[in-house]
Amino acid sequence: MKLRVLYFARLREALGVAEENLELPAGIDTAGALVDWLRARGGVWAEQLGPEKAYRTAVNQDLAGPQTPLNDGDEVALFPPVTGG
Amino acid sequence: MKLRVLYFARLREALGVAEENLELPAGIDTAGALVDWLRARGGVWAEQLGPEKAYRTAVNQDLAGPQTPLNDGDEVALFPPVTGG
Amino acid sequence: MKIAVQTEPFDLAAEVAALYRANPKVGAVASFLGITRDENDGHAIQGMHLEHYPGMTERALKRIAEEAMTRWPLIDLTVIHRVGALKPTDPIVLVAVAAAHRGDAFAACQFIMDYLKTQAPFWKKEATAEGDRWVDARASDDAAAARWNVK
Amino acid sequence: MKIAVQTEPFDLAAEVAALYRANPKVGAVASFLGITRDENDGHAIQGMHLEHYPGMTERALKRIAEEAMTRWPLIDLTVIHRVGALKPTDPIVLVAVAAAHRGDAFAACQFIMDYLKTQAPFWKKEATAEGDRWVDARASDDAAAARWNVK
Repeated sequence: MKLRVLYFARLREALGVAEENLELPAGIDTAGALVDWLRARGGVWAEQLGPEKAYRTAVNQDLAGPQTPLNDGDEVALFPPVTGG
Repeated sequence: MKLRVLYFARLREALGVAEENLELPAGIDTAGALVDWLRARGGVWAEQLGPEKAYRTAVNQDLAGPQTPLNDGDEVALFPPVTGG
Repeated sequence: MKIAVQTEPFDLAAEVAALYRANPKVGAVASFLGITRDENDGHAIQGMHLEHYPGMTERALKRIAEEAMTRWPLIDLTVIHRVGALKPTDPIVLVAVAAAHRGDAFAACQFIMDYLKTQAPFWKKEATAEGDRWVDARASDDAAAARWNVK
Repeated sequence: MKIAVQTEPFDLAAEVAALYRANPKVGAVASFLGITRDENDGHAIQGMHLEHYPGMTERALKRIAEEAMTRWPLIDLTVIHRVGALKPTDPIVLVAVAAAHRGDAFAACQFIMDYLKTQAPFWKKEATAEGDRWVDARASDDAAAARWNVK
């Protein structure tokens, strides 16, 4: 499954990447599984996506939870809690 | 005791008077007693200040209740419930 | 704190700007604009005359505004109420409240409107096709004011 | 219904007038202006950069606005959020809600702000004398949004 993944704000800066195109192995088919897979990259990924870190996910520009399913071609975003207004 | 009494809005129109200077007999020394005294004039006064009619009183430009004391020289106002905003 | 009762229109942008332009501690301005409608209780309204009690109006508005300043950590506020002849779409009242944070600004703005509606001596007389009529006070306004539990 | 995300300033008076001038059923406009402060959590703020997620921001704001239109009998509303570089006293966000009666306008305006604060993908980065820092989300904003019980 191919995904476009976007990173924003503090997370973009800490991970050093704004956007990447991923080809996921079979079985990584929810937002939560994607985050686990990214965390397994280790280093800043393990640190920034660790259980004590607050982050949010969106799938196709809607806020998502760990159970939100992923489909080929989806746009997924990872970002810190929002602070607009 | 001398008082200046003002009437506003629907009450002013119904009573046909905007303002009057009164010389009250002894014993008429609260806002409630004043209203009773005015009501005793009969006619539109009895009608407009009757128990089923909603009206408000102010003494020296502060909202008042029946027990609010009156003093010589006070400015008293009678008016319908307010409808600004 | 600015309190005004006037026949002239007011300038919303200028009034709101006056609350925050000169004070960089302001993070939130909540404001309310009351506007003359063209109908009320099913009657078509051609225009309106707003009567008031000169002297007491300013006094009542000042008292309401000061009570709001006591209840919430506000930075500044403005209340302007028009009187005289108004037609549909004419603004009647502006309440604008500046604070560091939005919760205080919103609460104080609503509080001031609820109290103004029940405590400030203004009376509306509407012009309809069937003639002029005094607007009746609404029980919902008393209820709105009652929830703030003043006095 | 107008939703905009832009770098340019907006015109408060024109935006509010657009909500009521053409519609004499509007009796109330509640509005909120969020403004850049010169301090936050004890830090002096020289300026701010507002990052957003293009596409999702408009989508999230539209969703919040439509939810408000469903919950209250509103006539019209406008949400404008600025992004990019801002300095103290610069307006950040405008939410203005027009309704026949004030209770609906106030409630919807607060609802939209509370949801925008927790659901719309904007992030503030403040410039301070000690360097730039990302603003942390506030627990009080989550609590404010939670009271509306969405989803």
